[in-house]
Amino acid sequence: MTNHWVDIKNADLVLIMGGNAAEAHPCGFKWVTEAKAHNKARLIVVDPRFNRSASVADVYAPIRAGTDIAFLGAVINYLLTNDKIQRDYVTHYTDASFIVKEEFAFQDGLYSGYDADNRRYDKSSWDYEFGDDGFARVDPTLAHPRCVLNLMKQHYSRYTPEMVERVCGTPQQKFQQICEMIASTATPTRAMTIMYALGWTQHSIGSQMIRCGAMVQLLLGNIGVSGGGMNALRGHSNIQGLTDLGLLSNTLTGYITLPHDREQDYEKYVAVRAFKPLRPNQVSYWQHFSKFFVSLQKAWWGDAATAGNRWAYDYLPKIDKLYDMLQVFDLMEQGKINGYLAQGFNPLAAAPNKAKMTAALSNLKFLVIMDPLVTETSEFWRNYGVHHDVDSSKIQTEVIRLPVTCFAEEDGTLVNSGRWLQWHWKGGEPPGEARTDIEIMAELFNRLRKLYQTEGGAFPDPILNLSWPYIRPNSPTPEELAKEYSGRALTDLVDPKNPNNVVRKRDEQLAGFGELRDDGSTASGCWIFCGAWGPTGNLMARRDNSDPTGIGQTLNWAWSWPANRRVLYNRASCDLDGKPFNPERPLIRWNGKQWVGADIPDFRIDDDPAAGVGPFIMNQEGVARLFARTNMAEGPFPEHYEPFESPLGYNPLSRNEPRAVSNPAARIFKADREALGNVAQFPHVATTYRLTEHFHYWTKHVRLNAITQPEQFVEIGAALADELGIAAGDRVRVSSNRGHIEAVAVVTKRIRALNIDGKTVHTVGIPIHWGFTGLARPGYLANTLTPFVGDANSQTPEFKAFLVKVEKVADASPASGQKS
Amino acid sequence: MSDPTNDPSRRTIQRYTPNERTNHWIVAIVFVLTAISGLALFHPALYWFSVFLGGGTWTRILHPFLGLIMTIAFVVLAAAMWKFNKMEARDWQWLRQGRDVINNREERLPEVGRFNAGQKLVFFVFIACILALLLSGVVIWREYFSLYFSIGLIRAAAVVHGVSAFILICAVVLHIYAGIWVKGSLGAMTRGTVTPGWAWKHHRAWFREKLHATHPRPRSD
Amino acid sequence: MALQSLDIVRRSATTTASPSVRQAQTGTVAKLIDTTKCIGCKACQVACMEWNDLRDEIGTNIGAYQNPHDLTDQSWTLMRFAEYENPDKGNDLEWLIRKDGCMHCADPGCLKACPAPGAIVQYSNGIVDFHQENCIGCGYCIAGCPFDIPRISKRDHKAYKCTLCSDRVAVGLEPACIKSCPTGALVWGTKEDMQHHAAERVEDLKSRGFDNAGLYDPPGVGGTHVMYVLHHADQPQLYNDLPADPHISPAVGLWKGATKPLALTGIVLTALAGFFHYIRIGRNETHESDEQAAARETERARHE
Amino acid sequence: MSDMTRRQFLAITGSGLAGSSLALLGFSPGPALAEVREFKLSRATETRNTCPYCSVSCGLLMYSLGDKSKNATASIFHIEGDPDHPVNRGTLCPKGAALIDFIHSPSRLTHPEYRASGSDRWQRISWDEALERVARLMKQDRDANFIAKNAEGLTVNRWLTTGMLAASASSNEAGYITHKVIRSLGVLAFDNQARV
Repeated sequence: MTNHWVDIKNADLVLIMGGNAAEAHPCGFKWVTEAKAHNKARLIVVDPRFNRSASVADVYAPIRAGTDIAFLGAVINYLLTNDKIQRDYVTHYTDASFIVKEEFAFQDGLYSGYDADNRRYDKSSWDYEFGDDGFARVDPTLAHPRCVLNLMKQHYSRYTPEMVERVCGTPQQKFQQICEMIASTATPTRAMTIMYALGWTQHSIGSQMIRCGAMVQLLLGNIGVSGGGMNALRGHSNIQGLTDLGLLSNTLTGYITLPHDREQDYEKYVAVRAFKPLRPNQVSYWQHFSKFFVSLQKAWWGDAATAGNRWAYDYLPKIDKLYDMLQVFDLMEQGKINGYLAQGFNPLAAAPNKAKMTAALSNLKFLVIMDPLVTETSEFWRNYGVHHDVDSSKIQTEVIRLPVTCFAEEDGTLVNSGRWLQWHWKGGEPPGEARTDIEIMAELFNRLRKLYQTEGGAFPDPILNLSWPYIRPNSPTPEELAKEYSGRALTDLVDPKNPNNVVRKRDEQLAGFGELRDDGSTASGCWIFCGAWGPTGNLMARRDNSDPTGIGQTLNWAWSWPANRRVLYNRASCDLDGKPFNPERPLIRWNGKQWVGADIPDFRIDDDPAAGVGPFIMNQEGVARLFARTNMAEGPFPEHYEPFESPLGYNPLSRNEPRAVSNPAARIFKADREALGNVAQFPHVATTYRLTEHFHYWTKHVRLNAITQPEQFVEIGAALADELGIAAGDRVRVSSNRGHIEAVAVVTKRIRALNIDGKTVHTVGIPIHWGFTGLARPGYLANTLTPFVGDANSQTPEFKAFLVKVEKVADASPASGQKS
Repeated sequence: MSDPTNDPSRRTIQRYTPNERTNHWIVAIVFVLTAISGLALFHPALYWFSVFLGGGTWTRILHPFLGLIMTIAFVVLAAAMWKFNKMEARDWQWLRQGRDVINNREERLPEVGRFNAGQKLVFFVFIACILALLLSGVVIWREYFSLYFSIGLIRAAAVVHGVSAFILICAVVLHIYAGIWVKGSLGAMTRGTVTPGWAWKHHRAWFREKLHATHPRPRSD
Repeated sequence: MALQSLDIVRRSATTTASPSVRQAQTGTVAKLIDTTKCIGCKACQVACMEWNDLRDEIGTNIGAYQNPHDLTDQSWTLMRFAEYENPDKGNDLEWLIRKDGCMHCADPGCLKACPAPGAIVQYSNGIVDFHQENCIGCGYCIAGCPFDIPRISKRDHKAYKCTLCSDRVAVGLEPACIKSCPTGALVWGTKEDMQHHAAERVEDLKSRGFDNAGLYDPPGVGGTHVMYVLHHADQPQLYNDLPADPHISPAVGLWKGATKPLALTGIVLTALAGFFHYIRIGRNETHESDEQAAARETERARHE
Repeated sequence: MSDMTRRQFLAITGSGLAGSSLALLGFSPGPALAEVREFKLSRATETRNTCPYCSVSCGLLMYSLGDKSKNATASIFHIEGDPDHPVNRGTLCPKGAALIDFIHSPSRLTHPEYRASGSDRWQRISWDEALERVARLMKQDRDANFIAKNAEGLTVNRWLTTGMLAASASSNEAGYITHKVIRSLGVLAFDNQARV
C-alpha cells in the first residue's frame, strides 16, 4: 500500500478491482464503509463475480477474468481524450513530458526488440532520449509527438468502450458510468483509492495490470495524497515483512538485489544500483545504496566483513537466473533439487498443478517441514483416497516434521499492508514440544556450523564467520534480532562537518537510515527498517493511537517503514509551491522553512519547493514513471494479452499476431505448455479465490471456521447451471487439462454469462481452502486444476484465469475422503 | 337392618367387573397426573403442581407419555362401554327434564338404562376431548414431532389442546361430583356392586334387565 | 450509561409484577443491523459461538453460502443470503444479506408463551434472556416467537437463543457480535441513539437511489431492541422472509391470554357448582323404600 | 402463606382431586434464578497480539488462564479485537474471531516426527535427533553440490540443490534470522509466500 488502511476513509471514490477486499480483508474494508458513510464516497467494484465487496457497492461491473488491462487501458483512453487528468500533477510529477527514443515502437501487440525464440525483449529502445548533459530530454508543453503522454494517447487510442464490451464483456453503459465516476477525481480536491490484491497479481500479465492501475492514479493525481494511492492488500500477515526482509530468490533485505554472476566486481555491483539522477536537482535516494549494503554485510558478517574483502561480497551467492518457486519446483520435478525446507508454507497446495507438485516432492531426498499445523505438504507421501492418491512405498523422500509455535506463543513483529511494524506479545505456552522458528533456525545453524568447524566442507567461510552475537546462541531473543535488523553504530559516529561532535556512540541504536555509512561503522540488517528500534527504544511496541489531525495519521502507534512515514510520496499531495492540493485533508505542507504536517514528509525536510526537486525521491527522474523504461519484462506500457488458457485463443487487440496472444515475455516450461488446455475441450473460464470464512489452507483446521464453511464448493452462474442441468447442491466435476476436482455446486445469479467477441463465456468460481487434512470436510486441493505459468516479472502463478470443463456428477453420493 | 347377604332378594348387583374397575381407575389415576402436569404448564398459578412429577422438566417429559397412557386406557374402556352409551329416545326426554335431574326428582324421569343421558353425554365429551388432545398433543410434542409441523399449526394445536383439556377437566369435575352426588356410585366403581335399591332407583331399566337375565321367565312351551 | 443494571421487568409464567422500581433511566439498549453495510462475512456468527462457548456441527454445503443451514441451539445468529434483481434499477443484482437472530422484542412472544416461571426474563434495558436452569424444554417459546428464533437443544432439551450477550452488557461491554463486525454493519447503543444513527443511514441510502430505505422496528411487537436498516424497508420479505408486520400470533394470544384465567375460573366454577348443589340440594341417596321396592320386584321376578 | 392456601384450595377443588395429603406435599418451587452468566474475563490476563492471517494485522487481546503468577500455566481461552488498535478498532473477521480454535486446533503439531523413505507412517523422534538429521542431510548435500565457480570460472558460491520456502506469518525476527542463515549457506532457491 502506498497509503494505509485507515487512510481509505479519506477517499471520495473507491475502486476495488483485482481484489475482493470485503471478502479477504474485511477489517480493512471497514474503512471503505467509513468513507461511504462519512465522506459520501462511492464504491465501484469490477470483478468476474458479484462478490461480497459488490454487495455493498454503488456500481458493479462484470469483467472477464484476465482482461483488466483492456478495461484500465480504456479508462486511460477516456481520461486522455476527455482531458480528465490533473494537469499540473501530470506535467510536473510524472514523466509525461519526457521524450522517448525514436527507435521505440509498438506494433501488433509487440514492442520493439522482441526475441521470439527466447521469449524476451531487447529493451535498449525502451528509454528516454538523453541530452548532452546526461539528463533526459523533456518537453514541458507536452507537445512533442514522442513525449510519454502523447505515446500513451496513441497507445491507448485502441482501447475503446466498444472494445471493452467485446473483450471484457462489460456493458458499455456500465463502463461509461464508471469512467465518469473515476474522472471526477481528476480535480485536486477529490481522491480515488484503488484497492487490489491477488486478483491482479495472479495473472501472467499481473504486474502490468497493477502498473496500469497506477497509471490511472497518476493521471488523476491520486498518488501521494490522502484518500488516494495504489493499495495492494497483501494476502498474509507478514508477506510484506518477509518481502521487505528480502526472503526471495533474488533479493537481500530492503529491496537490495543479489549480484549476478557477471557482477564479479563489487564497485560495479554498487554502481549499477546507486542510481544517478536523470534530471537536475533530483534526490534519487538509491544513490546511497552502498551505505545500505555495507551495513547489511556488517550485520551479517560483523568483523569478517571488511573493506579489504569488499565487505564479504563473495560470501553472497551470485545468481545466473531467477530461482523463483516455479523454477525450483520445475527443477525438483526434473530431480535436480535434493533437499527442501518448508517453513510455515504448504507448497503442495499453494503452487500450481498439484500433480506436478506431488511428482516434484516425490523426487526429493529430504523434506523438512516446520509448521504449527498438519499441512498437506507434510503428508504428501500418504494416501488420502480420491483426494490424494499416492503409493507411499514408491516415495523415497525422507520427511522430518517439526512442530512450531503460533503467533500467540511468541513475541515479535509483523508488517501489515500499510507497512506498519507492530510488536506483539506472547500470551500462552505452546503445545507439547513446539518451538519457535527462531529457535529452530538458530539451533539448526549452530549444528551446521559445528559440523563445518569439526569436519570442514565446501566454502565454510560464510558459515563460520556469520555474526552470531546472541546471548543464548540456540535461542536468540526477538529483541536481539529486532535490534540487529534495525541497526547500531559500530564505532562512535561523528558529524562529518564537526569531528568533535559524536552523533552516535558506539553500540547505540541508530535513529534511521540517514545515519547509515558505507565505511563499516554502522550495521543494519534491513536498511528500510532502520530506526524501528532506535536510540529511544522499541518504537514498534508503541501504542499511542492519538490522531491529532483526525485524518487517521496515528504516528505514535507502532512504527512504519520508511522512517515512520504513513503515506508514501506525500510530497505529491502538495502543489509546486508546497501548498496542499486538498486543504481539507492535508498530509504535509511547506511552512516557508520546512515541511510539516500530519505525516513524516517523504522529502528532505528543508528542501525549498522552489528548488524544483521532484516528489518521487526514489526515482532517478524525481517524478513517477508512466513509461516504465526497461523495468518491466513485456513493455513500457501495459498491453492486454490473453491468459495462457484463453477462451478466445487469439488476442482481440492484435488478431494477426500469433506471438502476442498471451504475454510474449512470460516464461513457460515446455511440459507446462503442453499441459495447457484449449477452449474446445475446456470451454469455461475458471478463477480461484478466497472466501471470507477461511484463510488459505489453515482454517480448515479451525473448528469455528470449518463450521461456517464446512465443505468444498464451486460457484457457477445460473445460465451455465441451466445449460448443464445442474441444481444448487448437486455435485459437479470440474476438470482442466491437469486434473479434476469434485465439489458441491453453488448456483448463483452473481456470476453472469458474458458475451465475448460474439461468443458466450461462462465463469466458474473455485474457492480454495479445502484439502485432505483438517477438520472441515475433506476436499480436493484447488491447485489440481491450475496452470504452471507465472507473471513475466514476478513469476506469480496464473491462478485467476484458466480453462475448465464443468460436468454434473451422475453419482450423487459424496466421494469419501477417508484418512488412511 | 338385616344383613342383605342373607336375603336373596337383597343380594347386591354387580355393576362393574373387576377388569372394568381396574381400567377405569387406570384412566382416572393417569388422568389426574396428566391433568396436574398439564395444568402446571397451563397456568403459572398452578406451576407448583409440577413438583408432583419431579419438577418442571419431568412434568414436560412425562405429560405427553401420561397422555398417551390415558388415551390407550380410555380407548379400551370406551370400547367396552360403547354399547351402553348409545343415545335413545328416552335419553332426550331425560335431558329435557334437567331441572328434575338436578333437584333429585328422579321419580319424574323416564326409566334409565345402564347409563343415564348425562353419563352418555360425558362419555362422548370424553371421547371428543381425548381425541382432540391426542392429535393436538402430537403436534406440540416438541421432542419428537413438532419439527414436522409448521409454527402456525403448532400454535393452533396449542389452542385446541388447551380448550379440549379445559372441557375435559370440567367434564371430569362433573363426573366426579356426580359420583359423590349419587350416593352409592363410588361403591359401584370401587367394590363393583350396587344395592338392588340403588339400581332400582337410578337405573331401573338396567335393574330390570339384570333381573330378567338372572331370573329368566319359564318357557311357555 | 448504567447498562450493568439488569433489573428484571418481566418474567415468564409469573402473574405478579417483578421488582420494577429501578428503570433504565438512560434508555434501553439496542443493536442496529445495517443490512446495507453487511458483507455477510459471518464474523458475528463466529464471535457469538466463540464468546458463548458454542460449537455447531461441521455440516455440509447444500448449494449456498449460508452455513450452518439454520439457527440451532449452537448457532444463535446466522447470516441469510438472498439474491434479488431490482426491477427499479434495471434488474441490477443485489445481494441482500441479513443477520438473523433474536430481535429482543419489547413485547416478547416467547416470554408470553413460556410456562416455566423465570425461564424467560426481560431486563429493564430491553434484553430478553433465557435462563436455561428454569427452562423445562417444552418449546412453547418457539411457537410464541413471531420470528422463529428459539431452538431446543438435542443435548439437554433446553431452549437457546441470542442473549444479546447479557453477561457482557452487564459489565458495560457491547455484545460480541457487535464488537467483531468488521464493516460496522452492527452497531450498539441506546435505542434512541440507534434510531438516530439509522436515520442518518437512511438519508445516505436515499442519496444512493434507495428511495424506500428505512428502519425496521416493528410496532406489532412493541418495537424491538434489535433493529434493521433495510434498503427496501417496504419489502422486508425480500430479506429471507423477514416478516413485514410481525406480531404475537392471535393463536398465542388466545392460548396464553384470556383463556388462562377464564379456563381456570371455568374449572373452579364447575367445582363450585357441584359444591353448592351439594349444599342446596344434597345428595341423591337410595332409601330403604327403594330397597324394598327392588326386593319386591326381585321376588316377583323369581316367582314368575 | 395465605396465597398458597388459596392456590391449593383452587387447585384441589378445580381438578377435583380430593387427596389432601397430596396438597400437603405441594410447596412452592425455589425462587427461580435469573442472573446473567458470570463475566468470564474479570481477572484473566490480557495480552496484546496481532492476527496472523491477512495483512490488515488486526490488533488482538488474548485472555489467558491465571494472572501470570508463577504457578499458573497460561492457556489462552478467549480472543477478541483490540479496541485501541487504529485499524481494526476492536473488530475481527470470522477468521480472527475464531483464532482460539487455531491455537487449540487438534491439528497442532506437538513433537518432531520422522517419515522414512517408502514408509507410510510417522515415527516420533526427539528434537536432538531431528535437528541432527536435518543438519547432516543439509551438509551432505551442500558439500556435494556447492558451486564455488561456474563454468566460466567466475566466483558464484551458490548452492542450488537445496531450497527453502519461508513462512508468510512468522515474525520479522524469525524471517530475518532465517534469511541470514539461509543466505550464509549460499542458497538461491529461496522464496516466500509473496511469490504466489
